[in-house]
Amino acid sequence: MAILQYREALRAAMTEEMERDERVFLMGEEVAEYNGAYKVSEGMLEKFGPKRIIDTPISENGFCGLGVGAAMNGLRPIIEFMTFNFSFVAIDQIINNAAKIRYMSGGQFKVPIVFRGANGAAGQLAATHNTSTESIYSTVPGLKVITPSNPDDAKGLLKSAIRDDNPVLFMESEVMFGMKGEVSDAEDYIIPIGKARIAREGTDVTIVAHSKSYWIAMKVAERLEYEGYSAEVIDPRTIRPLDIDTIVESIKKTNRCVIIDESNPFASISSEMTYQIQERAFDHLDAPIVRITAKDVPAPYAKNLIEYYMPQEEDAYQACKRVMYVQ
Amino acid sequence: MAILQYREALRAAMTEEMERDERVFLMGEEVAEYNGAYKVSEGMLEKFGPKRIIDTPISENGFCGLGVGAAMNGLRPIIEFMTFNFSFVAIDQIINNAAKIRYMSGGQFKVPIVFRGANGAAGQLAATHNTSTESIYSTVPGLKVITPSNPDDAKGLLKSAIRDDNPVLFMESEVMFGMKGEVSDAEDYIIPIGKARIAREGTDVTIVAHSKSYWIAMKVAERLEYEGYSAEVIDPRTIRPLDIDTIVESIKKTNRCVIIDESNPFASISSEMTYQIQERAFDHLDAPIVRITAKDVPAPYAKNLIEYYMPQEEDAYQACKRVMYVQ
Amino acid sequence: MAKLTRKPATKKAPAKKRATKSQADSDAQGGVIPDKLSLTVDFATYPAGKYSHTDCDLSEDQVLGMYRNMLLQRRFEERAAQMYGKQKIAGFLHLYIGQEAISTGTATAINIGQDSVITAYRDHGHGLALGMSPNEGMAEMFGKVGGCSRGKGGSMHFFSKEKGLFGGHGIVGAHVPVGVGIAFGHKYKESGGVAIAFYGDGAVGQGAIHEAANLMSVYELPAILVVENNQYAMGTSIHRAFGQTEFSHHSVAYDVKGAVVDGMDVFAVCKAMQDHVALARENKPTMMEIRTYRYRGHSMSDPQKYRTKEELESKKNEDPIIRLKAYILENKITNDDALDAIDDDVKKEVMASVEFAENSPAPELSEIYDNVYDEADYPYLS
Amino acid sequence: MAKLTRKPATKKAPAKKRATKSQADSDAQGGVIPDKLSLTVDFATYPAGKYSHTDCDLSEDQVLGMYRNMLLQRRFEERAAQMYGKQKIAGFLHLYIGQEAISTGTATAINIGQDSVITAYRDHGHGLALGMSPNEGMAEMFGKVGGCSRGKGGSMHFFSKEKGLFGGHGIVGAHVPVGVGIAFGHKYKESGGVAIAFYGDGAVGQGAIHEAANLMSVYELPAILVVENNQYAMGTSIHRAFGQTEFSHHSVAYDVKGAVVDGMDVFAVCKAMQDHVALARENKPTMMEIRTYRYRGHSMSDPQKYRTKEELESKKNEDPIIRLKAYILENKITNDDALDAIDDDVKKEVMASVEFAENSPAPELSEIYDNVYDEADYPYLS
Ligand SMILES: Cc1ncc(C[n+]2csc(CCOP(=O)(O)OP(=O)(O)O)c2C)c(N)n1
Ligand SMILES: Cc1ncc(C[n+]2csc(CCOP(=O)(O)OP(=O)(O)O)c2C)c(N)n1
Ligand SMILES: [Mg+2]
Ligand SMILES: [Mg+2]
Repeated sequence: MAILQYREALRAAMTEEMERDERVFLMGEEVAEYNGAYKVSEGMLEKFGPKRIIDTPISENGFCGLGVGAAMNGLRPIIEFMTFNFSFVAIDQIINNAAKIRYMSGGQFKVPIVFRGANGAAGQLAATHNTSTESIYSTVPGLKVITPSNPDDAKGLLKSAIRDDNPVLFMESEVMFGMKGEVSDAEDYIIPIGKARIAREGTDVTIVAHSKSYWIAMKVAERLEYEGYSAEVIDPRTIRPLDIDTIVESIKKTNRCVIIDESNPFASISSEMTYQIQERAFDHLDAPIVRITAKDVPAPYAKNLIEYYMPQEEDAYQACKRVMYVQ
Repeated sequence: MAILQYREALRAAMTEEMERDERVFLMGEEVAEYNGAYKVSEGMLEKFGPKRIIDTPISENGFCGLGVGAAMNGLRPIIEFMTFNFSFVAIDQIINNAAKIRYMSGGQFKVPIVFRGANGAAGQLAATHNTSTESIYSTVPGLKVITPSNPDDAKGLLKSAIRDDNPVLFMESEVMFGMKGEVSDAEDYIIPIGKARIAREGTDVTIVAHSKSYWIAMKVAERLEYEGYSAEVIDPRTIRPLDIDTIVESIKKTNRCVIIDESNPFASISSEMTYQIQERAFDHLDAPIVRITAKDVPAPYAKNLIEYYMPQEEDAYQACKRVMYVQ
Repeated sequence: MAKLTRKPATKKAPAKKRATKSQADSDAQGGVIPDKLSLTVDFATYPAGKYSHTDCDLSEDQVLGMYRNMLLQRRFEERAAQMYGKQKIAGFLHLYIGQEAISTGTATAINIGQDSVITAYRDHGHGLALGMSPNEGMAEMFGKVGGCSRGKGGSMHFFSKEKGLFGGHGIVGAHVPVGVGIAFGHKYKESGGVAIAFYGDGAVGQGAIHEAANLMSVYELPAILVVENNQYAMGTSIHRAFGQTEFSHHSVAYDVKGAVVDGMDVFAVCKAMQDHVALARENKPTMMEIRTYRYRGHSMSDPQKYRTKEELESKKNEDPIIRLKAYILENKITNDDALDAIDDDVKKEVMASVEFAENSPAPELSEIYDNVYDEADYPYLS
Repeated sequence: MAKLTRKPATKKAPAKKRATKSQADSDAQGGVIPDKLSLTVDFATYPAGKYSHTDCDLSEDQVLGMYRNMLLQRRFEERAAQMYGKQKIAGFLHLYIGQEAISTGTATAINIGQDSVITAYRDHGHGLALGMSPNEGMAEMFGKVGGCSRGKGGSMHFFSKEKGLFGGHGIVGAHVPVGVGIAFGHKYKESGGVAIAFYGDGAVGQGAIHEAANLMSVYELPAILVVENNQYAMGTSIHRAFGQTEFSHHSVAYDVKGAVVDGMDVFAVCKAMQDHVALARENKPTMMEIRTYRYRGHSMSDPQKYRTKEELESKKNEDPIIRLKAYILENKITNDDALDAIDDDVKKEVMASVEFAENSPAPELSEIYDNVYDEADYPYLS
């Protein structure tokens, strides 16, 4: 096991896949000469040259469309969004072209493309720069959506995403780029898309949390353990397709569920999980499912407000106790 | 009570509000000289002149942004999307500008603007022209989302939307434009935003359905009545804010709920309703909530496929019987 | 796939040979603002009647082939309109009638199979010109499995991987960056291919076009952006939609060459395409305006109040098929009877396509889940 | 609100007086393609050193006011950078240092209160130039309720309804259509106001700019689109991002007048703005490139490897504040001591703003729900 930063794990995944397959290239703002706005692609220009590590103008709609065309024409683009906040100017290319061209062409053209970059809140950046976009993208059939919470998943899942023959949205985190963790050094380390990870086994309550909310879940589980309660923590890792089986199996054991998700709540991942859980485990639920999310407002700038905006560990902890009826 | 087509009701609402307030104008593709792609604005150019009924180039991002700026500068734009399918090229203006500028400016600038047009599936138009966008937009704090299912609601709610001081997305239906119905001829007919309508009272099962799914719900309710079951049909009318109280009250009575929604299912309105219902009426639910939605795929062209794609009346009917355990 | 060698796709400083050159061209970086700044640009023009088939290196057989092809598009669409009336075809149906010289002129100038074409929803003409069979086309519009897109796409979504037709696209302007990406693929793979992206005058209003044009210029891609200027976007004339209606002039904003072409003369189109494809093969991207006219309404439900009958009639005099017919007869390439025989043959082919479409089965309902994802076992929600 | 009378906002056929004129300008509708087509356009230029304060109708007091204003922006941002280091300010902080002649030159040329300005996230300079108090600005960056946006917006979102600053916007390019909409509002209301939308060179890559420019041209709006060309978008030089780096030439694509201005000379900017504001007041929209340079990194975390120290140093010789100082002394408008006194005064004002920001309270947590919707009782989810 090597200890890598999250950004290093991403870089390793891209590097390995680019070495393996000449059709893979990386394109985005500042990915080449600047070494990446968040240094994810540091050194890759030097290694692969300007044909394959490509800086763009600030034209997300244009270069996402370019990526789709290149993918239709036999290449395997990795398109970096400086952050997913900026994907809204290109969302039409993702929803209407990347996701639908295979279908509309009766299967003639596949679109193997990865759109990746930081997603979710990242501190005092105010309303336009703190968006969790997974609720929006995961509603679209034809796309896959991945949200790794740690370096190991980042590496194994990004390699899978690059090899996948479908358009994949790979959502990282500005706040986690510097986070270190063990990363498998298996020769060709692949984690399958669509499989959740049981991060911690438990019997009293199931906490489901993806991306950086996962770390809140782990803290809550520790606090609960200290008090003698056993929480099972599940990181779905892939949002679409969602590994509902693993979640439901867990709830059949714990009979309770708390979801932590830093998206705005309405029609979000937590809403969807709730539908699917109650659909399959209705008789196993001993309490309503409780979600702890970002507040139902745009992200504010002020330090105290943006901290308050985020899902609170304390709220998640209280929610667990509430669903266990020990409060 | 006058009998009006849905499109006529919309036109009447716009006309009345434009007569009432000179700051209101209508802008969009083909709204003026062509009289509207779907004839919603027929005759309005003649009545109000080219200063207030304004044709645009095909530049949704541009003219939505223009609308936001005009609203910030004291006007009250109605921006027509030929259909909401085309709003994806302009979604950044809606999500990042219309919805957030009031917040980011600390309340200095309000953005009273209505984005309106046809939403949802409309037959054999294939994947890009059949999108239900309400799941995507309703996740965004700062926006309101309205989906009237009939001419009366169309009129009363559009008048409210135009008077509202927030950005409102007003989602109509290509398929319903020609539908006739009774429309109140009260002097200044206003339906408040955020209030559901109990379309039909019942005791055995609650069916929630908005926009044209509402009409499926009514048919299902009739079939059930014929068999001696009493379904309560609720049309939420407004999706954001959602009148969850009315829905929960109904479920407290019926203890069962079926949701019909022609959106793709993942992280949709039906997901959100389910979360909120189980949150507030957990102990009242005698069966899992069941949703009947569009298939989890892009919309196909072929007649048989697109018919199959849509939420099926038969499935909704069976779902009602299933949650009543009479099957 | 061709062996991939590493050549820069991005460009360093002003490596590019410039298409426009301003008179007091100062280096923006560190440059002093000149006292006078003006710009002179020449645009290539391809007027009607200027080029003969020999100017385009075409044999007489090829000319007759072009005539047949244009006629095939015309008859195919006339029949499609009829089938729409009979409700065999549904949704939107946008006819290309009047614009056939563009598709045929282009298909004649490129290497089908190697090169790529992408266009908007008004796509039947390009499909048939590239060699898609009327059977596949008609069956697609009938929503049958024999259709080019297995009935999933309909009239707006003709695709043929084999012929290099990358669609048929419904969101105005959005396919143009995709076209530039196809060109990127050609350059990256060193396939020798070029990509041509067609779009309507209305699409010029979309930001996607601007971004695509700049990207193709910056990356020096083997691409041609072609606006088929038929004067109207639905009911909006170009004069009500654009500040700059001379679309060739838009090329100035990307420093690529611009051209304007008479789209009613198939030889003008063919010559223009030959010239610009040659440039594209040297990674010199260009923009082209082809002036044309659509004789039918925007789609089947268009009352067409935005233009006068006189305008329409006067345009019909320029009909590209009638023009080519006159050219053939004038140049004695063949005689009237032979041309009539071609028409009969084409009509038969089109009738056969209707029969083919009728007989082709509708997709199985289970096919609704096919071709969403690559894997057969994707866990769809239900 | 001014009385609303009905004047067409859309335009009929070619009503507009054209800014560009091609030599063989054929009527696209029904026109014959000419044998030769070329275009010649002149762009207005505003070189450094060409205009004196009297050319701009400015009094000596006004010149000193401009000097003070530019210095205020400089000192304010120097202090902000320091406060960022002390973690009093967080998030992104983009300094305007080097570009102050643009904000000040503009503010001097417009009617503050009547006219409107909108810009990107590099917005402190425009805020202070329009008369926003340093207190409000500093407190905003501190995230305090005394901030211009009550601490909700931060550095990137300075807004002042009173001063006509419509923000401070973070999505590159997206505020430009909004700016055109503000101009639309002015015309509709017949307020006599004009709207000026500033954006960076990097924003030229966004389709939003293209759509906005065309709309302002078609509707003949009182708008000026101004690219503040500081040569870089983060680490990307204009030469790597654009086919056409002469941004004034982009105006050809919209048939509006284009100009290029030296942004290191506040009088060149002021004169250019005066001229173009006058055009805007007659509903003649224009596009302007102002060449400038940013002395600091893109934001606080920028290692700046994309430019050499020599380039940066050479640019510092053009410092707009030093230039204005030299002008003042040369023209004996005042003496060195008086200028030093201004600097001292400015420094004090900035220090006071830090104190104000420190002492201003953080928002109550309940304020998180304020100003999302108009109504106080919106039913938020929890
Ligand atoms: C983004 C978007 N906006 C609006 C539409 C609706 N629409 C379809 S075709 C069309 C007119 C396009 O005109 P033009 O580009 O000139 O092509 P033509 O129909 O003349 O071939 C419009 C507005 C659309 N499909 N996509
Ligand atoms: C749509 C979008 N894409 C990317 C970004 C990230 N970003 C912020 S500033 C910037 C560079 C902009 O450069 P320029 O327009 O030249 O303005 P300058 O910073 O030089 O003032 C980028 C890429 C963004 N904010 N919005
Ligand atoms: Mg057209
Ligand atoms: Mg810049």
